[in-house]
Amino acid sequence: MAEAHPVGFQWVAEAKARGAKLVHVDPRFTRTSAMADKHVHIRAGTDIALLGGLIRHVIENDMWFKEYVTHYTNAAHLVDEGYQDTEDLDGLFSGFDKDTGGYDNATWQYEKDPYEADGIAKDMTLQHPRSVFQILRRHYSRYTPEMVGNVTGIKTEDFLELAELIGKNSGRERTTVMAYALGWTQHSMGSQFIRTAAILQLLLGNMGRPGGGIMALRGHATIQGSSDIPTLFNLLPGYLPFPVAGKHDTLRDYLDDAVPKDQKGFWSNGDAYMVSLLKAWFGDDATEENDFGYQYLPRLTGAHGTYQTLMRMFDKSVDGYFVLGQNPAVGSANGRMQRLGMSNLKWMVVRDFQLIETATWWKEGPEIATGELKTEDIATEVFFMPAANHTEKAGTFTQTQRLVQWRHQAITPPGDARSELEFFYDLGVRLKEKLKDSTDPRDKPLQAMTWDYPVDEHGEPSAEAVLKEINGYYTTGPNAGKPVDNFNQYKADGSTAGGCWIYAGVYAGGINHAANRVPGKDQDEMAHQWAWAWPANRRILYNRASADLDGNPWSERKKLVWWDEEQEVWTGKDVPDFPIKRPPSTKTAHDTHGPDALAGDDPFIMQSDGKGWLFAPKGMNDGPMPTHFEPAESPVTNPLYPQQESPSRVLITSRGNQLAPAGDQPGAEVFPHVFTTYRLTEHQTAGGMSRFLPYLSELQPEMFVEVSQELAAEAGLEPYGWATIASPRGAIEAKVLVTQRMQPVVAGGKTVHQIGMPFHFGVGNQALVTGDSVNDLLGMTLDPNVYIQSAKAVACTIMPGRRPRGPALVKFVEDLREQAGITVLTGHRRLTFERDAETMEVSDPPTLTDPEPHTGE
Amino acid sequence: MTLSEFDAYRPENEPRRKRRRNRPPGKRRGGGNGDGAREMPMVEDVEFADSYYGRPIVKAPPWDDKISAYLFLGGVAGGSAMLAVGADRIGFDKLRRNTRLTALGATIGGTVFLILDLGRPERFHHMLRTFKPASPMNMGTWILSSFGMGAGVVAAIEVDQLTGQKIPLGVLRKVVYAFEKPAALLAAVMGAPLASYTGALLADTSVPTWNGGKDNLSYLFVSSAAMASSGFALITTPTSQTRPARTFATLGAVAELFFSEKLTADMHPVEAEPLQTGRPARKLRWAQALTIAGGVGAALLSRNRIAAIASGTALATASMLTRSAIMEAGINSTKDPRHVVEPQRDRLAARRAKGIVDDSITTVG
Amino acid sequence: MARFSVLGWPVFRQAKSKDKLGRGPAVESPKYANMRPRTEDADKVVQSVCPYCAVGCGQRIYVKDDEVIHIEGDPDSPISRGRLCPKGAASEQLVNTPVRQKTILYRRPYGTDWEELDLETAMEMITERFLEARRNHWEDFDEHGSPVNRTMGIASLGGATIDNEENYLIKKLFSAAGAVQIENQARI
Amino acid sequence: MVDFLERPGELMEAYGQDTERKGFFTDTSICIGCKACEVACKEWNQNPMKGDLEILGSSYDNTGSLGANTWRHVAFIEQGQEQIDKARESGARLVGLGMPAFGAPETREPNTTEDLGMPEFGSPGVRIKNKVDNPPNPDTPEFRWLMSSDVCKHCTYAGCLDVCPTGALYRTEYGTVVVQDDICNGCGTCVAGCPFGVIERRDTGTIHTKPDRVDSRYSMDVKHKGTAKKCTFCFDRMVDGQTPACAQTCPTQSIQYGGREEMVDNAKKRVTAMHEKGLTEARLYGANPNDGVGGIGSVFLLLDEPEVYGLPPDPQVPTKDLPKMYKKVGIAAAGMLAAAATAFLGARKK
Repeated sequence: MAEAHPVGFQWVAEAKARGAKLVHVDPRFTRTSAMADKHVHIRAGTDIALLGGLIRHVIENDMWFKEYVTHYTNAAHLVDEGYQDTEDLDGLFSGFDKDTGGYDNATWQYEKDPYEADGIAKDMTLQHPRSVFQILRRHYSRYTPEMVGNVTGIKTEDFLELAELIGKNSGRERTTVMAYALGWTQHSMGSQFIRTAAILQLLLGNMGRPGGGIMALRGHATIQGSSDIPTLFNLLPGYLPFPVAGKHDTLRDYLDDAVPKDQKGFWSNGDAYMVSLLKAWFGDDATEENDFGYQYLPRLTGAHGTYQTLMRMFDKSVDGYFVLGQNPAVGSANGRMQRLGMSNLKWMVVRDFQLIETATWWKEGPEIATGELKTEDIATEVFFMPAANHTEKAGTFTQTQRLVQWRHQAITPPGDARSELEFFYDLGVRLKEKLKDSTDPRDKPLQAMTWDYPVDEHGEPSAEAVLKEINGYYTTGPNAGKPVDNFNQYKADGSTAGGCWIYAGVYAGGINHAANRVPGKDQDEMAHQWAWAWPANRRILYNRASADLDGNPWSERKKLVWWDEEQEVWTGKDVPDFPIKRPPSTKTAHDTHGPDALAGDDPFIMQSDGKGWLFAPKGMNDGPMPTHFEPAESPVTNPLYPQQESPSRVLITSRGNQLAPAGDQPGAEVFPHVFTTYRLTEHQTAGGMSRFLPYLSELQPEMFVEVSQELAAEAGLEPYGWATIASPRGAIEAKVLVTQRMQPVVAGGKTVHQIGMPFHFGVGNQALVTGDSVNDLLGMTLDPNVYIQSAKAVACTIMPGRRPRGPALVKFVEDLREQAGITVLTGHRRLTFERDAETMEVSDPPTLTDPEPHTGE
Repeated sequence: MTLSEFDAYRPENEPRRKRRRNRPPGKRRGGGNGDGAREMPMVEDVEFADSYYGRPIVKAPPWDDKISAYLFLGGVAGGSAMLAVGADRIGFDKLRRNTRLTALGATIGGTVFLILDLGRPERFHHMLRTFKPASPMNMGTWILSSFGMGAGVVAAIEVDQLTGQKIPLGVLRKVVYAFEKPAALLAAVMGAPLASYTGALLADTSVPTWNGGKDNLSYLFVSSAAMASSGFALITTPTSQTRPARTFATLGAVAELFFSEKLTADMHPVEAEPLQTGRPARKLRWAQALTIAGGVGAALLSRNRIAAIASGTALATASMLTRSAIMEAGINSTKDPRHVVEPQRDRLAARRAKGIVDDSITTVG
Repeated sequence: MARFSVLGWPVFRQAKSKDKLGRGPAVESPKYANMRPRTEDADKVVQSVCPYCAVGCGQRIYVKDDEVIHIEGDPDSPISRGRLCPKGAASEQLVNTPVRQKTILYRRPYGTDWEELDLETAMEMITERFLEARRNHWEDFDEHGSPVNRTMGIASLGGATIDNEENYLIKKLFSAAGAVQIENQARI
Repeated sequence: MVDFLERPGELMEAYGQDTERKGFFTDTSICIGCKACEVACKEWNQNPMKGDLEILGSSYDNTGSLGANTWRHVAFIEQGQEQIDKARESGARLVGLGMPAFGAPETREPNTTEDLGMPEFGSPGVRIKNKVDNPPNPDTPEFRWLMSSDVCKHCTYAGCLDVCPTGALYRTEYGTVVVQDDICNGCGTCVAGCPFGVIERRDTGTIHTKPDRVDSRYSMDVKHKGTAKKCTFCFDRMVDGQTPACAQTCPTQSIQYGGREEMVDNAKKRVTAMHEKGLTEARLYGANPNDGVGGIGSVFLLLDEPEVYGLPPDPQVPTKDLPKMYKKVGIAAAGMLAAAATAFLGARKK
């Protein structure tokens, strides 16, 4: 956090000065570790084992927060009789589908009990063997301190110290917060890493309370916003799922499946959110008769994530590619494939401040040097469109705590530079103009799309007008055209339009609340009058959980929101995240649904049962509870299960994306080490915003690799000399930093050397500082829930000296692969144990079949 | 490298600096110095754990032999002015003329070198913006200026006479001639500090070898000035009029030999080291040899014009080499932090041993 | 020392003042005696937000003649309290770095170098290509006959420094055009 | 004998304004090494970058040292257990020396502001000597990574200021030492005068691009080339009551700015608190008015010997010995005159 979010770290420093303990778990000793009370060296990619061990420790040592867990989580819920655990199935849950690697979650459901108002069978003593609590306990029963040590490489005494610290620092009086960044997300099980942390925090009663929770330390100014208002294939704004062909053919199908009315919580109002969105997009063309234009929306037929799209480029089935303030030639996994993929496009538009490597790969990329691509043979047209930066346009960023902050425009963009807003507005105007007379039904959605935003004298559309549309407004009645105040005013009948329901209220009363700027020193620590947080300017989510069953704060120290007996309302320092007038004693009534069905002790109001989920009956594609599997290509054989890797991981099969053998398989010794990638304080992501800036470039001017003294001795690496690092995908060179900050760990009976490399450098001639890109070494093995690649624990080898130049580089990598006996199918076995081999064995790779990376024409 | 078949395609490893080889990590020496100074060679020979990657603690001033030349010429000018007054007194007109012209020439030359060494030469006159006793450089500039005025007046008269009063002085001629005696005296009187202040100029710094020479540098520099100025006189003036210069030269040479020994003897050994090693040491050895040769020559052989010229050249060269050696040794002494740290640690320890414990920059309360 | 005057001559001022040795007020130049912050003559100061990580630090942007002359932390922000990390502190260079590319460049198929294009031409070319790619890879139904109404010929990958309003228009436009392969940094 | 040392505060008085000496307190124990100070300083002062764009071989430090263009410099030092033990011992020895605990406040000051401030660590009123009789003995960590932001010391007796021949360097009404860029003629004497290697003449500094990109488009204006440059304590912010850029940006308040007395007080409280916790490696640098530079304006809390950070262990302002040197100058001059006179004695024209 001190490395990548230094200014956020001021609050940690302050907490520390007031006596808080800071523990940093990382494969590397970083600037954060330097500030921590304790640094725990972990083997990269084994966080579920550590967190699972902590869960076990907390349960077995009775450190869990009984009242909280019993009433605010689903601990007491009983799970279907058909449910089988990984303990029973050698690492699989019941419902595994060997063809897709996914699960049918039918057996993960709660047992029904018609006598309960919410229909769920429960055992409030938590003793029932099929209660979530007991299932959880059994699931992690083998995650003992010794086992944790064997998997993660963490010394038992370090683990116990950490466990005691966390356990004792949680309860009524105290809370523990966890913060993570890409170290948890960029794994083939990243979602489950975070789930494990969530389970632990629920057990300790740290959710919905001040000083608790899990902080996603997001790395980009509005990466939160770009999920809220998503430019992501699988989502519509406000986390409404994008319609899927076959499942969501009509609006009714969509609503019944995605946001069913018969569940508890606020998602059951999803029809209002969806219809308002359609109204915002298609305006008067969106009527009840045409399902509010639902049919105008395209449909998904599977994953269309960035890596799947890349593979489609090789089929020549993607013509045009917009790259907007992004540098996939450096920043995306398997850089070589990224660049080769782009060489198969007909055209691409790169919008950026600088001539980043994604704009120049066709003449300066590494494949030109190796001869794999020839500039004269590349058909791709490239448009470089200069972009306006944050000072040159107005608009909002949503930061890591969901705070939507408005930026005022300071100056006009120079030269041809334009904002994304202006570029896309202009593109939209041109498209509509060209299609205005079309009678082709395909063009109807574009014709219907509302696109009338006021523009200023420079042609820049008003961001505030767009924000107002995002907020939502009335379409009919006396308030027509006026902004809504909150999402409860969204209606499913077309009388409201709104682009993103969770942002409703940001423009309440016609005031841009994102621009609120009452100085922090003039308000309390919640600072509600500084910008605006979704939802409803609420700063801590699920904050009903900060009060006990009776609605009183768990403790004076930790009070946030409570039930005011006299006024009969929820009140407190934050905007209560609960139906404001619902007393804590309320019980769920039969035949209620939606928000009305929430009981007084259902703090988790977006969940279909109002409870925090220790066990996820739905929503996760790779299991209801996190389970430790080894990362792809791990040198360690999974000590916990015969199943080596996550059976649900998404594999991309291609000659350009081959994997190293794992564990003790033959050839694994060719790529014996594990590398992990990271950000440096001095740079940003793929370098587009830092390697072109003199003041930042000089601070970290060269690509480097961090190795332990032990590995340096073993591999003959010279301090500050060059080293070549190779994976089955490529080879790069870097300056060597030999440091005690890196330490080998012993896991699975093996010494594992971990190597660290920053991910900022890329090959080109335009930036002030350049270097080989570590992402060229990454494979594309994806998390099955969010399709993020595994980048934090990857197999490699390291040797002294610079890498080969020219075509020899390709041959060098090929030879290494050959030496390791790697084929396109290496590492593709879904199941690695011989249980019921006949039915379970999956030998063929899944979905995407081998597109040979074409080069050039 | 197991994959040696590809080594042919791999670029040569850049030659790594020696010091990085076979050294346990964590005890590395640093590379490079501060801003803009990274071309400086690293001090290779000393393993010195308690430093920041072996980087310099104090910085060398941006001075080179232009400043050595300034020091040298300042000495020549000062000494020459003294010889001129004496020569005038005893009626050695050629000696007077030559030393007066040398004095002005050396002043102009020295000033040019000084100006060239400035980062902003056009602001040279800012040196006279203030009168600042705490700054030897400032004092020196005042000295140089007043000396220059005196030396200028008398040299102008000499030139005027040489050219048969062709210099277009007009009505000023009278004034100038009227000031001849005071101007000559001014130059002689200011010539002494002009030659000696440079000792304080170098000593009044944090450069270890210079600061370590604070007790002797001025003495050494006047000796050197005497030697160099009389050397010039020996070169320029017929032997009939050089006797005083020979005496002056001999005195200077003897003193130079004495004080250059004393200089290092009085220093902390680590401060003296840069004078005793490398190029400065070689320069000093040459200077010593030339001083002896020139001194002996001046004392004994200088009735012969050739021998006189040779002795004079030897003495002047010796003086220049001494200045240059001290300049370079000072700059070298900043490169290795050991030259800073060890004398400081020792003096701190010495004070503590004496019971003085309240003057450390490091404290715990 | 623009113009010499005896009264302004530090030597004279030394004699007159308590600063006899010329180390303080006597040697201060008029420029320094009248020193003001270089931001003082800014035309305006704009409150903004740092574009790097997601902490969301407040920035104050000083503008003169429609140019950013300085950026510093906004002390009003309860998030950052006026502090910035090196990236945030360097963001003035993000605006003014001499290597910034401010004009449109075009690389034609098989071309070996960039060419210049004017904005109108570039936008027209992109619009046409957009429509063509959309047509080329249009799909009405999937293999089971369910409607899909989409084009697979266009993809987009955005960074995560794109404003919410911008993302909203991007998502809206692409969705209405039938393009589904719309992604951003959050996936990476 | 004449003494050329400034009387502390005399020059501030000479301004006839009621200004306070300003200071930094750089608490390296909470520095996260982010280098924001380096960048914010360069941005405000529009300093060129350094130019080499190479890894220097000193952990994460690639700017090397303070200099003409880098006025805040963050040092990175990686240390193993042995060095940490040594640092603890050397710090403890300072206590053992019976160094006076300068005016440790007798009353405990409450932790008032929302600022990071000093955590509540027992009472600073107790003298260290009593405390270390029974210090807690925290485990020595196996490894530590020291980070420290160095800056101009703004000495009470400033070597650079004293030797400056033009008056370009001067003491401001805030007690800071500033080079006037319109006066300095780049003689370089101040560079030699500084015992800390801070000030340097700006000769270089540019955007160094790759060889194939040398192009005027990429060159950056280098201001005040040829003049001596160093930290001005953001004089041009201070005159407006603003905080210097480095202190303002420092995320963890490792760099504090305020009245110099207050800074020294904070520093003393902090070191006391750390010693109470048994962290005897902590020590102050520059808080002693009796040291060789009269104490410094930018006090540091260090966790090891100063030389480990590239700081001199016993800096002395050269001016201290200047009267002695001038005496030698005088004697030498007289000697030379005497020698010249001797040379002419008896040398009459024949």
